[in-house]
Amino acid sequence: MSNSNFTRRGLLKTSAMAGGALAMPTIFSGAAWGAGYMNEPTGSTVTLGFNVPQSGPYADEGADELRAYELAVEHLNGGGDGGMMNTFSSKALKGNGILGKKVEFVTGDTQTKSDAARASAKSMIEKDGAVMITGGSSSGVAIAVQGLCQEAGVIFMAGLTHSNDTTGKDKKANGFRHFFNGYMSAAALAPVLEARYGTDRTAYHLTADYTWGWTQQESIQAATEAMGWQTANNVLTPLATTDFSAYVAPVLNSGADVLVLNHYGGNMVNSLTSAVQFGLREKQVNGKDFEIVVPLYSRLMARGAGENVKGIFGSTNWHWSLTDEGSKAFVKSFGEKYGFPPSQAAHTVYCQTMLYADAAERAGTFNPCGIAQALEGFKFDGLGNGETEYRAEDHQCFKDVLVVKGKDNPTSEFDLLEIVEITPRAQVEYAVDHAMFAGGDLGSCNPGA
Amino acid sequence: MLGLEKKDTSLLIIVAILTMFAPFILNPFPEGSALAQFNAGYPDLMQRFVIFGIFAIGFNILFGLTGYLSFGHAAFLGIGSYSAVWMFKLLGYNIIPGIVLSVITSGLFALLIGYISLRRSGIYFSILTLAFAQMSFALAYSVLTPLTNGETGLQVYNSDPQYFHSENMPNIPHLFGAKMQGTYSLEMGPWSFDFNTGYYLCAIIMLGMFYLAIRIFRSPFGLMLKAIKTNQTRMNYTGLNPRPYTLAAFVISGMYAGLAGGLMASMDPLAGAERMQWTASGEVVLMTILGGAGTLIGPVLGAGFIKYFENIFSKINDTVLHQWFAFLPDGMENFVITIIHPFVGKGWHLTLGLLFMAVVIFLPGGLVEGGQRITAALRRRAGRSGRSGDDASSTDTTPAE
Amino acid sequence: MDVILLQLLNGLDKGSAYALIALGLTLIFGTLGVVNFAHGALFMLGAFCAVTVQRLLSISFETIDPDKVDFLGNPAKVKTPYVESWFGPEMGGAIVDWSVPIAILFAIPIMIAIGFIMERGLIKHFYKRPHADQILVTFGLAIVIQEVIKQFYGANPIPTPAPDAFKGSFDFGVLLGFDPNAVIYPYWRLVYFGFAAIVIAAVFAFLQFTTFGMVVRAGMADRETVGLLGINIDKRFTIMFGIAAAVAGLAGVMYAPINSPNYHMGMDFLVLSFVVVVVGGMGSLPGAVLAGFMLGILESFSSMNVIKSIVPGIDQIIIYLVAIIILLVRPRGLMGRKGVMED
Amino acid sequence: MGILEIKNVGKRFGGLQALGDVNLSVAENTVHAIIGPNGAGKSTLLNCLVGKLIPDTGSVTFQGQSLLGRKPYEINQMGVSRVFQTPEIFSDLTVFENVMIPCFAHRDGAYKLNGINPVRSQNDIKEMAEAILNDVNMIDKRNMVASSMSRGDKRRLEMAMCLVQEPKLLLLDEPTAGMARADTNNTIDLLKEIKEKRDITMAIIEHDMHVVFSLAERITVLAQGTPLVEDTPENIKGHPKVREAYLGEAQV
Repeated sequence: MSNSNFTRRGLLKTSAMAGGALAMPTIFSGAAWGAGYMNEPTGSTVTLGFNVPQSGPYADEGADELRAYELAVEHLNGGGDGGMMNTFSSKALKGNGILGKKVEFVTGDTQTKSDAARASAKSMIEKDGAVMITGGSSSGVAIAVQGLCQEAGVIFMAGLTHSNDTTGKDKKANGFRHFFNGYMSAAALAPVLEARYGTDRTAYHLTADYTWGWTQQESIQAATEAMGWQTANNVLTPLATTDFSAYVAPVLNSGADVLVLNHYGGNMVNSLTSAVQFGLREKQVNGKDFEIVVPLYSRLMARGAGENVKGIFGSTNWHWSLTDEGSKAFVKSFGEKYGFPPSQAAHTVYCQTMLYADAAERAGTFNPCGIAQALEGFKFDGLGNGETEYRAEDHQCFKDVLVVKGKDNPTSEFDLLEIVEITPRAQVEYAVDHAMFAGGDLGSCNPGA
Repeated sequence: MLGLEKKDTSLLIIVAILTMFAPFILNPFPEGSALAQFNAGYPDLMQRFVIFGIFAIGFNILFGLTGYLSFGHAAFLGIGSYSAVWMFKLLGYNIIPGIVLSVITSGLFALLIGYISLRRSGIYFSILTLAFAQMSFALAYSVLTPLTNGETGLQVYNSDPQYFHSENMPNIPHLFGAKMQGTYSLEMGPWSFDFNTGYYLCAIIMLGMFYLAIRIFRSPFGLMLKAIKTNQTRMNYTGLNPRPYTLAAFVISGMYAGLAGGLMASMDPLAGAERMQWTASGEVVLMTILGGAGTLIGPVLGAGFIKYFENIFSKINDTVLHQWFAFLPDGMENFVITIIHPFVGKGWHLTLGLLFMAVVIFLPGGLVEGGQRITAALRRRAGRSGRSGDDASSTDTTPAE
Repeated sequence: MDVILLQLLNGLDKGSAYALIALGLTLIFGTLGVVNFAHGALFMLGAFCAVTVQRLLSISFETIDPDKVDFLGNPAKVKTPYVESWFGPEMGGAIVDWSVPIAILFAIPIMIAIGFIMERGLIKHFYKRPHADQILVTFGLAIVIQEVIKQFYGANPIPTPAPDAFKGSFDFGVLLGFDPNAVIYPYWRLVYFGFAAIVIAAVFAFLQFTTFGMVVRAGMADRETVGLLGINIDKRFTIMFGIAAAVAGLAGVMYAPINSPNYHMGMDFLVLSFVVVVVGGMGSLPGAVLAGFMLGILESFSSMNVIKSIVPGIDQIIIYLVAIIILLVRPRGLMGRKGVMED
Repeated sequence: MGILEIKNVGKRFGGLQALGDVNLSVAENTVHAIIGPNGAGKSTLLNCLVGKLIPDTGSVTFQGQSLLGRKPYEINQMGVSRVFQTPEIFSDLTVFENVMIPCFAHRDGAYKLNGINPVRSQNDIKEMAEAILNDVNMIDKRNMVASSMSRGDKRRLEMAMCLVQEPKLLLLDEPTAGMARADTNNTIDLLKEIKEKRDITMAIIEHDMHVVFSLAERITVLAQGTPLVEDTPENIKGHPKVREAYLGEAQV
């Protein structure tokens, strides 16, 4: 397919229909369209599109992502202290922009709605000439925008998206995910839970009734059952639920001694608060202390739950208290600029920006196909997660996963989680054709022109 | 012309000119200039303007004429989108079957929901429609996932049958081979104008729908609807049963919404459940009231106004502000930016809320009334009574209740 | 049986929130004839009264503690709330701990004032305007209030715990002869239910037994006649708006420990509270309360696993389904009066 | 056998017997007035005729067909029009549009949606509307918005809207209530004129004895939900029972 489906600023664009229908006097200049790719930067700058939720329940996460993006752009353009550019194992980036072009960016508001997110991404591609779109704070939006980028022929560097589907059923050749996923969370958590709570446990699942919730629940159920746990029940809770008491109340009676909350964001805060209010954690069932598990932690959101997170296990992609060189460098430059430590969302989008820039440098082009080639199978280190690999087959990053626990004695408002274990990459890896990820088709990269 | 009165004809012609030249009108600022941020002439937003225009025109046929305030019209938009995407999945990417089916299914749903809801009036009717729409949304998001693909949104996968898809046809929505995303870009010095196939298709359909709306407004049927709005008792004692009229209006406006939904899916083949949420229904209510309920052009203006804010204001970030005010001394620059900052970018909702209030406080008839006041003022200044610019006042400006 | 009892408690608790919001909304509908889309925002403001009081009480001074380091490795600043330095750590800690109940005292005057300002500044100009205009202007106001809160407090939920004394839950089961832990219910939610009952009773008593209330009730029935009698009904309606705002605000303050407040919680409740009011019947205060509790209880029962396994997803739609059925069976909701908001 | 036959009609509202046992016959082409003190059940009776209320007992027939259980618009289609105490008109529309609506109803019936051809091209309707506006002397006000007119004009308009349907029976519910004397006289003249020009039966509920005795050919006196007497105006004037019921109210 070799036709422009989207506008490409600064280039001559044609399409059969429009060309025929509108016999306008043409005053064009520029290269022939077949030569390039979508939004090929022709001037001295290159534009990246940062598409994050700025309104709605995830606005604070979006704001933190934007901070990280701005920091990344600053570092790429040679400003600041360079952050993780100094610790990154690939040394292609020189602090002079990308491929010598100064990095500029545009921002948009996804509103955490697929429609709005796609509208915003389209405006970045069509109006602002963005060559890469990145961001997002939920899987539905990430999958929607990833699909759009595939059609449009630009690279999508996913932000915070944890659903198995993003690099499973809905994977796309132009899309890349640095963040971990539901399967990895489960695989990392299970051994820790086994060590702490034993193998003779019965779990009760509350699951957000939408795609992410289902994949998360499926993953964690499979992982815990593999080590001998029983599953008492899995109750789907409507997305719009604000008061989870009706779902939490029957838990104690069910014979279960572990409650797994497959919720994220506001749902997680509210369901966890309800569970703690009901005093579940002080109870004993089957002669064992009742426990609560939150498979995916977000530190920003966990603040909303206050003291309720204390002692509760979960997993996270990254945490600022990590002490490797990369994390330290990132926390330092982020903290000095903004006065507080970055969130995992900020970390993943910073990494994604760096990875994109580095891939462009190594490929010597912004062409999505060149970048995809450079990223596929790319092994790197120094970005805070240890040795990491972008798997070529599904564009998922494989790296260590952090198992964390709500801290009992936090020293500051940011100090909510403590790292319990760094689960090595080998333990969370899965085959490309694993049942939970099957059904997708990466397709081939689309340069859009 | 076309069976329209003179003033309606001129209104239609003005709207036609505006939509046909929209790529120029919406891109007044040269590429790369500071004000280019305010350009709205890119394909996606132009498509949205006309698609939401259709949605609002249809909503106005119900609300503006009969006064029945439906709070669930987004359900028809969503149903239209789902129908269209299913056609893409099953038959192929030609948009005709999708659009046709979207109008039919939304019409059927409107018939069912309307038949039940119209048994009540006033706020009871509003809540019934709201309840139906919220149920559709909740189910589409969760239980009906096999049909709607839930949170992710319904989309076409490579594994879908697409029985009529052939190799030489594009793999994106198209009309007999003409791709909806196809864009022809015209560079004129520093300016750049985009001519998008999908936009022109939507624009032509919107003009047709606008024409149909004028015909409905001016028809005996339209007169009956207005009569229902002012006095149902008299309707009854005039031997007229209001129910078939309101039901017809409900179904027509539901079909308009379905058409808008089908077009949305045709421009961008993904249908998400949020399209059916009450906020989406509320949005079209706001568009109509903001523009001027019961007027012909008002809803289109309202739709443009809200979509412009959503897409343009939300993208103004601090970096952009710094570019604009770079000419000011540093202290001043930061001060000005601190003042503006809460109202743009992530604060675009705030500006929108303030504008809602301002419009409804100062312009009770909506934006159309603003237009009327401006033309009246201009005319007074010019000191002559001309026929030109009479487009807004030609319509029925009675505020809706 | 124990499960049913548990969900009944849940329903009463949910219902008290619905009933309180719907009560305020109906007061405004009934007395002023205004569709107030900003009512959810008032509820949210109430919850943020609790947040604000908590923040005010925890205003701290910073001292540098050389033994500790912050996340950047610099010497850490340790915050000490002023109240702790004034009253000693124990007393001060207790004051911060009790910030939600303290907030109630602040919320009443603040919310009444907000109600007055809203009514005098904005709403009174819309009495004669079409309902559509009222919806637009109050919706605009709701967005503005919400965004202002977001500018100050951010988008994430803010924990506002109940006092320690109310932590944990009460075991009803033991009292009734069930196994321990079979029917437990958190103390604070019981407090909420009791509180709601008191507020509802107070509003009804106020309308029933005071001259003011009588005039307002007469005004609700027939505004023009009361106006003709030479009673300054407008002024009383302003006060009524203040009371409605206070009821919404109180519902919000007390709700803060149940769910951490965030800036959009008002919108989450808005649609639901409209459904409650309409199901109860426009202009009927007892109807609003009845519908609030009824829908709360039905919602709780529908989320029982037994019922969900028979009809999947029923808990997502139960409220709307019930609303449709009730409105079809009873044209004006449970206890609606004829001719209110029917055109 | 009259055009309208009311037999043994009774209606209760809770504990209140609004109508006892009403028997009434309205002869074709007459003006029949129903009078009575407040609370006598006049309006209830009227509402039972037009389908707004359904009587508990008895029957109402119009030209031999039962009216019970029919909707107001169905009864109107049978040829019964009603003028209200406060004029019920389409106040947001112009006078001309107000009249056009019953013209459409008359031509097309209740269920036809009246197509999409513009209103202005419907010449037969326009002629019909213009004719009736000429009849009631309102043709010069045709483009006024109905709500901006005087009460008398609104009444006239309402009457025009009823007449254009060429009803067989016209029910008038206190057509001069709240009117100034001059307007009242105009209305009386208008009604007389109508009666002369058309074959029409009128049933008038009225308080104002001046109106009643100027128009009515027969009068029924209703008291406490039951007809007291029915007779010609001359006989009614002197009837002792009526004087008693009205307590001197009917001093005409």
